[in-house]
Amino acid sequence: MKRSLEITRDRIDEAALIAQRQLSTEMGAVIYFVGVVRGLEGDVQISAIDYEAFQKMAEHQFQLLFDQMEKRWPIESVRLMHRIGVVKVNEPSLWVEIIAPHRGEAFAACQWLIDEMKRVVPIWKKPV
Amino acid sequence: MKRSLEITRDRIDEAALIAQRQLSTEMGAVIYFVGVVRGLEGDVQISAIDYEAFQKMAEHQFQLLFDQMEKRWPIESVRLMHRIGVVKVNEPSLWVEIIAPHRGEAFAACQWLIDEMKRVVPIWKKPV
Amino acid sequence: MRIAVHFYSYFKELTGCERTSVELPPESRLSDLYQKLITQFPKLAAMEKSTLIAVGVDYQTRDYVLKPGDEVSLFPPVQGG
Amino acid sequence: MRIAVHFYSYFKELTGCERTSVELPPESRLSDLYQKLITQFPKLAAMEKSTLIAVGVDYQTRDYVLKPGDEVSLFPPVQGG
Repeated sequence: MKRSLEITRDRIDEAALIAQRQLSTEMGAVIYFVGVVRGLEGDVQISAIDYEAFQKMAEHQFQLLFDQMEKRWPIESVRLMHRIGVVKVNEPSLWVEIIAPHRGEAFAACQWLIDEMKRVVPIWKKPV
Repeated sequence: MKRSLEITRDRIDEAALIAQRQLSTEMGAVIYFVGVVRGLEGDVQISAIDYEAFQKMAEHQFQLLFDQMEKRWPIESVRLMHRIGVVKVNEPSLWVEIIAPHRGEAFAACQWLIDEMKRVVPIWKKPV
Repeated sequence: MRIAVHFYSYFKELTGCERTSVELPPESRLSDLYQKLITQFPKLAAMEKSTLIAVGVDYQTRDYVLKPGDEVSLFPPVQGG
Repeated sequence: MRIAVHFYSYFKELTGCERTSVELPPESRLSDLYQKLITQFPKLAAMEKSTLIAVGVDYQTRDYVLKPGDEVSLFPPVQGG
């Protein structure tokens, strides 16, 4: 399984990421999940979220999740980008791409990865 | 719910479609499904798939599915593009975008839409 | 009344026909039309269980009562995506 | 042995501290360290149930036996995405 992981202060350039996509001829399904900062945190209007990461551990925990994904589903490639620092409302904070032979495993793996990320990857948010 | 539907002989330009994305500040989840033509149809190596549609009915059936989606989930926008004619191996034949407040409904609606499409939308494929 | 019939996908090859029309008495049902089509295109019979039938742009069951002007489409299971 | 401790997210505000270190006898467990930290930073106590603890880059349970050089991190539930 090919892996690409970036926890970064840079903006997520979806078009550039898609332009770099590589998939073998046996792959039939590509899924993207884009997590976007919402303008309401609970009842409170916010303008941005300031993301903090324990970066070394976050990277390690993502790799552990990728290890499990690889055992569980026939995924050809996973690419994940998570922004840290201030991300404005309406901007993507998370971008995930899963490439698999069929959509069933692609959807299952993508949802699982995000659920698990929210459980174990040390990233926190502070509304701004 | 905003809708955009295109059943077309044109190539799917993902970057252009993403550049046109509009989402309100309450939206937190964007999902893309890209269906790509695989090089094997059963056991047989193929070079492309020739898609045929009963176009008027296909458009109507997609709209009926969008009607149901709208009743069932708080989706802000759905955009769908399906190619017809010859689509080469490794090229996208289907592109779906779902925008919703949270990922749960976005994933559920996207999977449901594709499952239902494969049940009711009159499009057929012929390996080339 | 004369009912227009369209075939899609490999039903075109099976019947050797894209479009035909069938003369039916008033109040005929889709099942009556289907029986006539099977007589005319016997290879359709083998596909009976999986054949989908639409009138205009909507699916209809075999007990649908045909009206003058209806356009009927017959096709195999769909495979979009 | 002296064990380095890092706080993340609002635990930094709760403790008023990003990084500290705690002197512990050999063979001490994470639970021993945690008790010392609560004495030093009483506001941590209210968060006990939801506090996550890592040694290095891996989560550990409270019965983990500390070794010299271990770097311990304490933080609230994670919220990526």
